[in-house]
Amino acid sequence: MSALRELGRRRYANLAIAALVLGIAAVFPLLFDPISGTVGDAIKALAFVVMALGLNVVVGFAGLLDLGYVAFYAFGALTVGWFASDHFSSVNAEAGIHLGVSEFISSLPGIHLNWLLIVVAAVIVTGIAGMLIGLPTLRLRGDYIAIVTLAFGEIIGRFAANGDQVKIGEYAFSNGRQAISPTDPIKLPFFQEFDQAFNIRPYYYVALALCAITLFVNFRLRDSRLGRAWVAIREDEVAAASMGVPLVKTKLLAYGIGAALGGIAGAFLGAYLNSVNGGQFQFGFSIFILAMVILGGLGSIWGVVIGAVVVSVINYYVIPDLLDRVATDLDLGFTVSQISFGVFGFLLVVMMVLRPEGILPERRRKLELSGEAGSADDALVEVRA
Amino acid sequence: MALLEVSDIHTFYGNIEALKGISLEVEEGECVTLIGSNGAGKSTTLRSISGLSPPRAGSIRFDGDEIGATPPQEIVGKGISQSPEGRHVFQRMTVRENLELGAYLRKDSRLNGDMERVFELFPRLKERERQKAGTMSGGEQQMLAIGRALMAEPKLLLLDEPSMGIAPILVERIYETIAEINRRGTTILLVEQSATFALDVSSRGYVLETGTVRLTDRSDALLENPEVQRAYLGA
Amino acid sequence: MRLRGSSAPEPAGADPAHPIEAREGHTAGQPANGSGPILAAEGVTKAFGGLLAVNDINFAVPPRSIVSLIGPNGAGKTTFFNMLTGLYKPTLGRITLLGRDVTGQRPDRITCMGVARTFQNIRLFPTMTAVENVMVGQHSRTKAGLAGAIVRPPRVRREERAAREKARELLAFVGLQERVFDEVSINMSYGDQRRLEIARALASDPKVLLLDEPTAGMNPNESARLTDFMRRLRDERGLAILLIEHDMKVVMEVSENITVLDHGEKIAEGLPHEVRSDERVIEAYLGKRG
Amino acid sequence: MEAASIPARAVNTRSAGQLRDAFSKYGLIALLIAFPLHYAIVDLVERGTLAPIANNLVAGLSNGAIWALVALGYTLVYGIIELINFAHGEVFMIGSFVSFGLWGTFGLTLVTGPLGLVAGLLVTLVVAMIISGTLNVMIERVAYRPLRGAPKLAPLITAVGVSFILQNVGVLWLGGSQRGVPDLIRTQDTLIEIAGVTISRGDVLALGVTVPLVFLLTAFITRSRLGKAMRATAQDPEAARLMGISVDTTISLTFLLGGLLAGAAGLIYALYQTSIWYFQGFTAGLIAFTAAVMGGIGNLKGAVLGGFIIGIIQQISDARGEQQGILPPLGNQWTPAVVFAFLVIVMVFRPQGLIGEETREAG
Repeated sequence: MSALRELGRRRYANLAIAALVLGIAAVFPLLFDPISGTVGDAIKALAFVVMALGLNVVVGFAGLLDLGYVAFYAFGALTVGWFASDHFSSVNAEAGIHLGVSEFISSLPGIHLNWLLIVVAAVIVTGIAGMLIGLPTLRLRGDYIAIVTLAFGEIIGRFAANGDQVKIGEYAFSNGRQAISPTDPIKLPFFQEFDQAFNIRPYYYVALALCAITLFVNFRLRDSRLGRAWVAIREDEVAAASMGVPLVKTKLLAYGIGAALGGIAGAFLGAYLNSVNGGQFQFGFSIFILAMVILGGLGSIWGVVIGAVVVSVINYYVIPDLLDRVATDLDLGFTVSQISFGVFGFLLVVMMVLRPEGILPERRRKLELSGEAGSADDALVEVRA
Repeated sequence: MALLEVSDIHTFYGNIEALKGISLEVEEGECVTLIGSNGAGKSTTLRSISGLSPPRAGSIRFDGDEIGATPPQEIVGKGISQSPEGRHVFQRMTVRENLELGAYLRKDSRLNGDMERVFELFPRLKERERQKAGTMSGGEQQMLAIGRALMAEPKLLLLDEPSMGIAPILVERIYETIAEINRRGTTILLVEQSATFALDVSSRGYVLETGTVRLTDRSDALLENPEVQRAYLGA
Repeated sequence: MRLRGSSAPEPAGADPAHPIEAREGHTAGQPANGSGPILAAEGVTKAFGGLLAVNDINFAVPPRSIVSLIGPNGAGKTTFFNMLTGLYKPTLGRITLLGRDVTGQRPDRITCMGVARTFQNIRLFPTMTAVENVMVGQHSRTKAGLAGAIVRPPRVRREERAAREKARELLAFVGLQERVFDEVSINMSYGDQRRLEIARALASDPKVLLLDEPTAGMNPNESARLTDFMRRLRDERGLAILLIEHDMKVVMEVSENITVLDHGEKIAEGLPHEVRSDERVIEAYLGKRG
Repeated sequence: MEAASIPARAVNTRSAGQLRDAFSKYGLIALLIAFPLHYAIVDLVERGTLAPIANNLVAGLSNGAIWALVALGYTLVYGIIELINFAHGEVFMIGSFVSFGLWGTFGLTLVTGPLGLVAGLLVTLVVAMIISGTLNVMIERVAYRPLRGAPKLAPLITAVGVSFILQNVGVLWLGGSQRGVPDLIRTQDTLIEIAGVTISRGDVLALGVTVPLVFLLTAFITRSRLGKAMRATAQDPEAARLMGISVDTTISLTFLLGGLLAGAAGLIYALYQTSIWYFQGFTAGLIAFTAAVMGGIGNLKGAVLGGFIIGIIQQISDARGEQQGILPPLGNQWTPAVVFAFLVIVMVFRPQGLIGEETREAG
């Protein structure tokens, strides 16, 4: 039973790595000022880790290229906008609806739910949205799936951006390009309400906890019956169906989970950023997250974490602090920040052409992308077509 | 020296060895047949010669040149053209366009004459000159595939299963024409599953089995050889 | 059409001239009870555009039997297979499994109901290990869903462990060495890949096993071993096997009944020696002597 | 392309299949007709004239001419290597930018005389086409060719990457916002007016450049030796190699042609819209891709037809900013959503497009 032992070893290795990584991450904010910008960037980076791991389930595990992932960020953030602000200010005769929020917020109009309830709502909203988008899409060829998800992402982005014109009765879908603001801060049971004015570390630890949970879910899914079914579909859809794997249901689950994780991260960012701006949900953001997945290594969980951290560091530190200074010093007449998406695009191209398996490749992908896997299948067709 | 000398080639699909050391020769002006059951490596041998599936080891010499690693589009220029298995005519192009593409690499001006020659061999194609290839029957498409290969003015013509999926009456017609092409001086290497016709028109044959040459002999001898029948229908 | 031989268990009173009426009694919904066919096709036809790839085929697989489908290249055998397993939807006709109409059902549903297959060109999941491949084969026989995968309660752990053990048993059953169990399938030898594919198909506990040219690329020795193995599957596991095969030695040795297709039509059917001496079959294979 | 492998779409889904078949045949066409028809009825009922919708249609055709040129590039490339050349929209954008730059260099202004203007524009057209064409060929070399054997999603991802790189080249070139272009040909000036329906100089320009180019392209592809090689490669790459056709050269040629057309479209767009910006390629790319899919990707006629249809839809959506009839108010902030909604509908219900049967049959 060497295989089982091997599996056991791998599991302990993963646990050890996880403990080490989380331990370092837990100490990180203590090295900075409680309201340091660096910690603020790190908080966003952690939310991106959650999103990248969610997208990784769809693209990396199930092999479905989703170019409209921003839609789930949008839904998650909008859930906060709807249920944790004065957006629906006239509900309950302008007295508002309140559930598990602080005393002060309880006095405000609009719907105000505790953040944990909002996370649950976001999971439900995005999970359903993911499946609704997925259902008509999944019969299509891979590249068509990419374009249709992109189209959905753009449609939802448009709705968010022009949401002030979309009204049911007197309630608008969003505030359009005027942000829904302020949104309620996070409040957890047994904790004080989080106050960003003095200390953002609590947000950091919530984000870290979300990451830990997401990592756990990712690992569990990867090593499960469902995870195997995803790999099977990714590698040979016809064979997978012939082995009894229901294609649509299995793909939908991948979509739903990816969407839900995107929604959770969106709900977190919506609360942390204190506002939900309808204009921010653009295609570029989908690519930003995709770049993390590709850079780290499609399907590789630790790789994607690294990818998300690296891309965040590039976005929040390398480009604004290093490259922009270089550009100014060289008097180039522009800043690299202006072309940050070009930088991510460049990363995508370079990685796909030079090292398609990513920084920390997953064992399977390495085989697939090296062209060894799959070639036999096509070739044997020729022997006796 | 033979026109085509294949010596000990090993060809792989992925890590599956489809040819395990095939050697054969075709003399100028000959018509040679490769027979064998499904999966014996007949088509792969042709694909190796035409460059579509280059061998990983061994050598292929044509007209004195080594062509084992030459890409297919250059091999055509050297004088080998192939009518592939399953015909692979350009479905949405007319018969005439298909034939013109057969002569893609030729710069000379004798195309029209050659096309007339093909029409003479296959009068059916002349009738359908402006018709889309995909709308024709399997047998007509097979004629077109052979005609198209002839348009390259090959020294060596490779024919892969010209009888596959074709009604018996047409098979006879096609084989008469193959014999005629050979009589007019084109060297032919033929792969066929239905051995009788192929051995009738060829002078020599090789029997392939799981990627190796099982036996080789004169065609008439092979036709009488009980082992050939056994290879197909079991003992 | 030729009369069937007596050794193949046939539905009582099957009249080859009226196959559809003859089978009506078994398609009315009762499960097969040992005498009716497990898998049956009635007037199955598949057209691609204007081309009739398979034309009006009647065909039955009796329980605990090995029957073969042969024919020259392009005769429509694999197309027929693809209809039986749900990859293609028949243009006309009906397919029944244990008396239930499964025509045009999704492939995973058909697998779930008891039909498993291998592929002509080996379609393993290349980066999965042998054990993992077989575990995917058990997909329809295991339950763990999304919540089970994440929470992993004892029930799921047990199921997972059992699936893994069953996978190893099956791999041993098809004759794979234990050292390749955790080998990635793309790195396995050709013969081992063929065996693994059969193990993966068996993992869904099928009632009928469809093998599409299982000996392709095998040497005579390996083919002979596979022949024995098919008999074991029938005798020890009570499986019915439908075989597409070009190696006539294998076909003639192992089949109880043979159906011959040519140009999408059934040109002969019967016992091995009958088929072998059938004029039309010889013509189809060797060509008509002019 | 591999003959005997079972296409994924052959895996049949039974439920809702018939409904989808019925819808895919007639529903899409009905939907396409219903959209302008709705506004035609509104115009007739509310204003007693069909002039507004007729004007929408005319402007839609001119817009559509631009999308048709861009869509042809998608369709050509997809036909030959089955890749959605995501960066194609940016190649079109670069065509606009090059044109704008050249007008500055040549000193073309509103007061340039007609002779100078025509000469200047013709030179611009040629240069813009050549630069866009070359750019497209280079993209293929650098970003797609190394991935020829890789899984299909790999080149699609690099295509997205290239698209972003080029967008940012655009940002560096002309900044991050809309840039006005001198209205060299006085686009809006009416040339002909019949019963309230105006045909402007811009309309004539758009169709006047597009139609001859489409005919030239068609002639090249159907008649020339290289054009035949392209079609042969698209239909059966392996058989094409057996004819002696170099697949790599043919693919380069395809990208060149697509780029040439995108360059021409870029010039028309700049003249017609009188404003350009780095992001125009992204939107135009998706619109044109929708057009290509709507017509049936891989099909030249389909791309042109799809271009005109999408042009009309887009124009109507742009022009109907207030509530009319049973449809909600649209306006240009909603136009992308409207176009994408059509994209989704086409992809889901009729991925082979309106006249897609002619392309790529199985085997």
